[in-house]
Amino acid sequence: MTDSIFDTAVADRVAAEALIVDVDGYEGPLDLLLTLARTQKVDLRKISVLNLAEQYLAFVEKAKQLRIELAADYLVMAAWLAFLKSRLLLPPDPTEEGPSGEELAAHLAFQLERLQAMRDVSARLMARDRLGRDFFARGITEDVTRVRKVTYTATILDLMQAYARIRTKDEFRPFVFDRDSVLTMEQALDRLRGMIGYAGEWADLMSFLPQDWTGDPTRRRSATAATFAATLELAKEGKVELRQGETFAPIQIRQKGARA
Amino acid sequence: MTEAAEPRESLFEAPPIAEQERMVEAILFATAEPVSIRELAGRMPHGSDPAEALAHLRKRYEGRGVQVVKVGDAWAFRTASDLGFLMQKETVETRKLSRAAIETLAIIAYHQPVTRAEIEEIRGVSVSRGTIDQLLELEWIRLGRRRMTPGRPVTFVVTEAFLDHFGLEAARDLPGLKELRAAGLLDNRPPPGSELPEEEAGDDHQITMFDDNTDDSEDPPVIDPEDEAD
Amino acid sequence: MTEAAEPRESLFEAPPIAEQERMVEAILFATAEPVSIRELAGRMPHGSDPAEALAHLRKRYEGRGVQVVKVGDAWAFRTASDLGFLMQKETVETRKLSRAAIETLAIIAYHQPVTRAEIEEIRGVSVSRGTIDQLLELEWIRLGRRRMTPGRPVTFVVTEAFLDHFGLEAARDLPGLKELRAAGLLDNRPPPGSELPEEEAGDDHQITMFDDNTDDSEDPPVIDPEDEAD
Repeated sequence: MTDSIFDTAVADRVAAEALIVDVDGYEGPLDLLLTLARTQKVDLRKISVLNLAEQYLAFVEKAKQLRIELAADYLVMAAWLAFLKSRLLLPPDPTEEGPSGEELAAHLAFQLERLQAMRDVSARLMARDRLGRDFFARGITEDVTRVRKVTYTATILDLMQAYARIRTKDEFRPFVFDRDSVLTMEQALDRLRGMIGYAGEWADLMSFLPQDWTGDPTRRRSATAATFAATLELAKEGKVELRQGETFAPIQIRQKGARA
Repeated sequence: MTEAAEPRESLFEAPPIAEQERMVEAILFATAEPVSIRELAGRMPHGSDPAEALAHLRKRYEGRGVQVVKVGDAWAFRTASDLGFLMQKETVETRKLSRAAIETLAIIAYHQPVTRAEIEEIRGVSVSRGTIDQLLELEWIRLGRRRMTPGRPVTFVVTEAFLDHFGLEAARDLPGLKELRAAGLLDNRPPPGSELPEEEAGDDHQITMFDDNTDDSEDPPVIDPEDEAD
Repeated sequence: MTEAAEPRESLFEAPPIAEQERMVEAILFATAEPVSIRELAGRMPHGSDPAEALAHLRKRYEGRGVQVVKVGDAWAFRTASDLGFLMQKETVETRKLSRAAIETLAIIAYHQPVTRAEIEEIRGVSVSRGTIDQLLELEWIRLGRRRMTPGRPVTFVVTEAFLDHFGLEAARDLPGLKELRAAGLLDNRPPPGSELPEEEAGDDHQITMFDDNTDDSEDPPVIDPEDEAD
C-alpha cells in the first residue's frame, strides 16, 4: 500500500520532470495543457480548468527556475491562464465587458477535448487497412491507349454551298473583254496619229472610231473609250485640242494650232 | 506441392481450397508481373496446393471479362481478348472539312467522273494531293475509270459512303445551279440553318430542290451542271 | 466507334447486362486507379448502364480474393484486406508521417473545408509549411474553395486518393465522425468574446455537410467543399 502510494508519488515526480525536460517535445501550449489535463485523471469534460491553469503556471515557474527558455507562445498562454485564473477566483464584476471566466474556461475545455478527439481519430484513421499495406491495387495495369480519332464531317449544305461558290465565282469573275471586242488604247493612238493631220476643224470624237467598231455596242464602247483615252494622250503631247459644249455633249477634237 | 520436401509442415492444416483460390486470385491480381506456381507456393501457407487453386480460379474466370492466362511458366490476369477494344480510349474529334476539300468533293460529285486537271480547271486553283487523299480516306470518293484521252488520266467518282453520309439516293439528286439559286444558296449570306444537324437541313432542302428531277429517274447519274447554269 | 459523333447510335441495343458486367470487370482490372461511372460509360458501348453492371459485379466478387470497392464516385478492384499478409512483396513503404502531419490530415478530413488558421486553432500551434506540402504531395489533400471571409483564405479538403488509401467510400465514413459531431466537437466554435458572430460558423453547417449525402449513394461521397463555403 505504502509502496503503491510511494510509487505514484515517484511516477508523478518523474512525469513532472519529464514535462520540463521534454518541453521541446510538446506541440505547443495546448498540447502541454492536454498532457497536464491527463494527470488530473478525470474525463476532460469534468476537468478543473482552475487546477489546470495552476498546473500550467507552476510548470512555467519551474521551467524558469531551471532556466529553461520557453517559447513565446508558452508564455502568452501562461499570461492568459493567469488572467483566466483571476477571473475564475474573483466574483464577477457586472460592469466589466467581455466573456466571463466560466465562458473562457468552458472554451478552453472544449479546445482540449477537441484536440484530444482529433488525436484519437488520427490514430483510428492511421490504423485502418491501408492501400499498399493491407489491400492492394492491380499490379499489372494495362495502359489505356488513347486513340485520337478525327472524323471529318460536312453537310449536304456545305457541299452545295461549296459548289455554288465555285460556280458563282465563275459567273462573277472580274470582267475581262474578250480579245476581239477590245480596241486597245495603243491601237486607237496609232490610228489617231495617222488621222490627226486631217483634223483642222473641230470634229466629233465619234467620227474617229474605226468603221467596223461602231455597230456592236460592246465594240463601240471599247473603241470610244480607247479613242478618247488616245486623244487625251495626244492633248498631253500638245498635238490636239478638245472641247465639250456641256455635260454629255459630243466631245470634239481638232489639231492644235490648226488655226494658228 | 512442398509437402514432399517438408513432411512436417503438412501436419499443419492447409487452408480450404476455396480460401487458397482467393489467395491465388489476390496474388495474381496485385503482383506486378506474372507469378509462377513455385512463387505462389512460396507465398501461400504451407500445405497449400497452388496448382489446384489455380485450376479452380481459371475455371471461375472462364468467359469473364478477365482471364487467367499462362505467360511463359507463370500466370497472370489478362483482359479477355474480345474486350481489348475497351482498353482504347477513343476520343473522337469532329472537324469540319476544309474549304478546299469540300469544294473538291463538290466538283467530283457534280462532274463525276472527273480528272484532277478538270477539278483544277473548275476550282481555278491546283488541288493538293492531300485533299484528294483525305477524301479517298474518308471513302467519300474513289477512283473511277481512266479517261480515254492522252495520258489516260484517272478519274474520281463519289462512293456509296458519300451518298450515305449526305443522305442522297444518287449523286444526280444534288441540286443544280438553278435550284441552288432558288434555294438562296448562291447568296453570300451565311447559309440558313448551317447549325442544323445534317439530316434536317438536308431533308428540308431536298424537298424543294429535287422537285425538278423527280420524274426523270432514268437520267444518267452524272449531272451536267451546265444544264442549269445560265 | 463513331457513335459519339452520331447520337442516333444509342438507339441500337446496348449489350446484354452480363456482357456489360464483363466490360466493367475488364476496365476495372486494367487499371490501378478508381474509374468513375462516367468514364465507364464513356468507354462502354452506348446505352450501357455501368452502374447496374457494377452492382452485379460487386455482388459477384463478394467474399472473393479481390473486391469491387467504391472510392468517392469511382470504383476499383482491391485485394481483400484479410489477404494483405500474402502481399509483403507488394507492400509500399510509405514515408512515416510526423505527428503534426497526421493530426493535420485528420483535422482536414473531419473539418473540411478548413483553413490553415482553423487547423492552427485546433492544434494550438502553427502549421509548418512542410506539413501541408507533404500532404499535398501525397495527394491526400487539395485546395478547396476560398473561404468568403476577410482575406479570403484558402481551404483544404481531402481527396479521392485519401479515401482510396484509407479504404473509405466517402468522407462521411470516417471513423468516429458521427460521435464527434454528436459531441459538438466538429463545431466551429469561436473563442468567447471574439468578433465572429457565433451562429454563423457553427454546427448547422457541419450537419448539413455530412447528412445531405447520406441517402443518395450515387452522390460523389467526397464532400464538395463548395457546398460549405460560407
